[in-house]
Amino acid sequence: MIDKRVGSPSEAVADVFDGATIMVGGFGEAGSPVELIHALIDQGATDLTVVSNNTGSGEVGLAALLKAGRVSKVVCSFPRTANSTVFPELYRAGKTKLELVPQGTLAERIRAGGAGIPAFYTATAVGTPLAEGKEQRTFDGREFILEHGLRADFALVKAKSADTHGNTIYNKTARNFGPPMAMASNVAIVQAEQIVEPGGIDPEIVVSPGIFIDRVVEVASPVHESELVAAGATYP
Amino acid sequence: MIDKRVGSPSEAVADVFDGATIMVGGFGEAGSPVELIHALIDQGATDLTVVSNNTGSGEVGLAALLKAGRVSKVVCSFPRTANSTVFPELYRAGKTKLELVPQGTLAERIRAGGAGIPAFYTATAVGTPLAEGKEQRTFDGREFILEHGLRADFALVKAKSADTHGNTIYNKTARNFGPPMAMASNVAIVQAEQIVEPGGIDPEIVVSPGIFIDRVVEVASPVHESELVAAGATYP
Amino acid sequence: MTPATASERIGRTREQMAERLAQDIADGSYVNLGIGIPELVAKYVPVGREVVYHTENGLLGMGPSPAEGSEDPELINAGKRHVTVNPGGSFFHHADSFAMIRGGHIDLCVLGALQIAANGDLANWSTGAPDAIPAVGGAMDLVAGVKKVFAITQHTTKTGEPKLVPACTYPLTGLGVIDRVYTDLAVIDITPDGFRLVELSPGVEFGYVQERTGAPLLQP
Amino acid sequence: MTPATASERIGRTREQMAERLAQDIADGSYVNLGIGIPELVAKYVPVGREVVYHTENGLLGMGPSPAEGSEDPELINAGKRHVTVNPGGSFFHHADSFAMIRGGHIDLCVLGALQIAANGDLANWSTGAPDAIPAVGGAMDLVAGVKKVFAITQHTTKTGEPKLVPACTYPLTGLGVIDRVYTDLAVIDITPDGFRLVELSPGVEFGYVQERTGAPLLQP
Repeated sequence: MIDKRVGSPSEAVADVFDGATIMVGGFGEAGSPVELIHALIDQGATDLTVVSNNTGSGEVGLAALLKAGRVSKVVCSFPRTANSTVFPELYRAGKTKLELVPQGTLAERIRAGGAGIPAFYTATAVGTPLAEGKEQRTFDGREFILEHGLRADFALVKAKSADTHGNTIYNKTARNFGPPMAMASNVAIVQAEQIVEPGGIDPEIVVSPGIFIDRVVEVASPVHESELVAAGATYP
Repeated sequence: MIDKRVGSPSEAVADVFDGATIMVGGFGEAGSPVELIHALIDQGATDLTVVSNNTGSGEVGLAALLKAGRVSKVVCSFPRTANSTVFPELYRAGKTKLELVPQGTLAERIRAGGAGIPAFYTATAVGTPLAEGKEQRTFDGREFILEHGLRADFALVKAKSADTHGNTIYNKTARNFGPPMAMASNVAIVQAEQIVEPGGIDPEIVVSPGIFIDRVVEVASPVHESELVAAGATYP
Repeated sequence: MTPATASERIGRTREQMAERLAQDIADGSYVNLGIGIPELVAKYVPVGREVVYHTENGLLGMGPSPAEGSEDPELINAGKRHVTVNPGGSFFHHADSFAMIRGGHIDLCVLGALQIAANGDLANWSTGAPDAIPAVGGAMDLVAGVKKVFAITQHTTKTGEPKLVPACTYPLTGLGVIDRVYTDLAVIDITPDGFRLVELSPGVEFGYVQERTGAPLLQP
Repeated sequence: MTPATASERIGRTREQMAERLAQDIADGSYVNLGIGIPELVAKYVPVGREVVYHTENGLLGMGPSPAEGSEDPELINAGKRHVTVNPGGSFFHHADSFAMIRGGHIDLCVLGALQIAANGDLANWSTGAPDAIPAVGGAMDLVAGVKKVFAITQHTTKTGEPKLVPACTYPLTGLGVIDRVYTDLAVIDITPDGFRLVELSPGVEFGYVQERTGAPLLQP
């Protein structure tokens, strides 16, 4: 019998190991899996490489993971936002490395990692500092650079609903990086506001088919990161 | 005002030109846009390159377009199926050329064409006759070949519903090549069983966002290709 | 050695081959079954194991054939036969479907074979006959991408030639892609040392199988 | 030439720049508006034209800000501000969103600029300051993929340096990517021959603009 439910965020991230690469969904607070990240802070794994579009805000969620010193490298398109001070300090202090990737290249590298594409060519970043050291090649008279697929050991993804097979649907612009990250990770972990039985989600509207999802955990009322930040909350 | 409706299949394909490359959705009869293809036969454009997974069956739909002598080349993964005699005869007579592409490589080449990826590497077909003449390259100790994005002048796609902005949803396994083909063509034409006003399709369940679709035409009760074939129908 | 006469039935039937293979499918697997004998496998998955079937034309959670009269021409499998959807199924487009295949998300695929070489090379899409219409479908994608690939096939051709060979003479589908072969006569693993017997079909002797195998067959 | 004193208001305000640019957006366009002045453009699209706004975090058909109290933290734009969805909108994931951008499906994007070179090179993501935290977001993808790219910017920096330059000195966002520039002083096309004036802002003279432009400005 297939039942991908786990009982709690802590159980869901229990086997994350030191040195793991972790994809973390979300664009700003939309889709940020705060409960899973907090469970990961409690769990203690360190020397992590985090692949995520941003670096969190305030001192909760992803920013709290960084603040706790668990992240040695981030792969990211936009590591500074409003209320984002943790990463800039770590970066300036040389404590966390940064691989800066254009947002669309990041999304496509993740999708490629999930789709068995080791590398592809893109015109994005040609002629810029982010193309330095990359192979450049001409197709039909236009210049492109070679970019490589990106994979991770774990993905932490926030969703609206999932079924016990892992079929997942999202909420509005919180969908963002969730589906490609789930594809590109060895263990994709989804926190969903509700978990239903198979058949509870119309097969026509599934966004992440269960084959991409390894664990689902119900977080019925996820916190709003922006509210925590506004309240000056910290974690733990 | 955005209103992508056109009044009939004939109007939808009126500007297809001789020598055009046309992507035709469908896997077997599921998703085959028979009414649009028949309108294209009536329209008369010739010397077409057709990109499609199969080559049709009987003497209706895609097979009828071939039979009418309008197709100089097909790009295809599986050009013979039950009740498929038209293409084999044309191929043996040297009248229609064939570019045989593995099904997943075909799907990914089309998706790449739509996503601005000029080329990508895949392990599919390495060491086989379909890799002949293709660049081979090692990533992480494994061999891959270079495949190129594929684009078309027009795509003919069958769907369940669309709105006047072109947002489209499909029916079951008739979805198949429709979404990537719509992305990869300059003019994507959708025949849908119903066309609704904007707002008539939940934004969360749209499969092909309207940006990929140029024309929508209502075909309320599309024919079933297999029934036509069983009845020995021919077109025109 | 017990050479069989033409009329003598020895080894497993197609149904029995499918039944034998089905024993080796783990609970919770995502499985793609090719056209032909592979399709029979689904019937024999042991009770208590849940398997999710993928069909490359855009469906996970494929169920059995529909009742007569309730076929939907837009709900078919890769063999273009009518199917159903199980609870927990999902539909997706072809690029996503082959992302599942190419990306290593499918646990197992089961394919027919024309020839299988001792190094795991597979030929199953073309005999290379000059006037044949070449057609490959998803076979090359499946063998290149799926985690484990089982072949299920008669041990020899209709004319008695071995299908398990030192090297394929037909055009290849993939290099070194087969993990295990299920035939009417035996179950055979592809190992770094070549073909290695896993088990003989009931009533079949080792020498009988070796005689009909084109390359050395190692003892289990 | 009429040099302006620091206190003298000359040329268009930010709102007027946005209003001017909005006149050049065709009916039925798919448009991505960057953060800052570009966001103002949506307010000024002429009545009777329907424009579909794309935000790269996964929404087509973005509508205006929601009424206070009805903000949804999971319905935001690329600037992480609360937005709404218009009828005919759709949500999609990031890889699909940037397929729209990279694949040339977006008709127009409007971006801010630090420097624009006479050959259309754009620098808008970094001043290259050694202790700055580098952050690029989707800017490089947008300029590489979108059919037409408009820059909207003050004509000079706060310290009076030209932003339209012979060659960018800041790190580039893209090579030869800008089609047209809307500033407080003028509308200027990038042509094979360099900057070419389209029109002056009301009350602004050609010489005044040329003086504040770092490379030759061709007459219309």
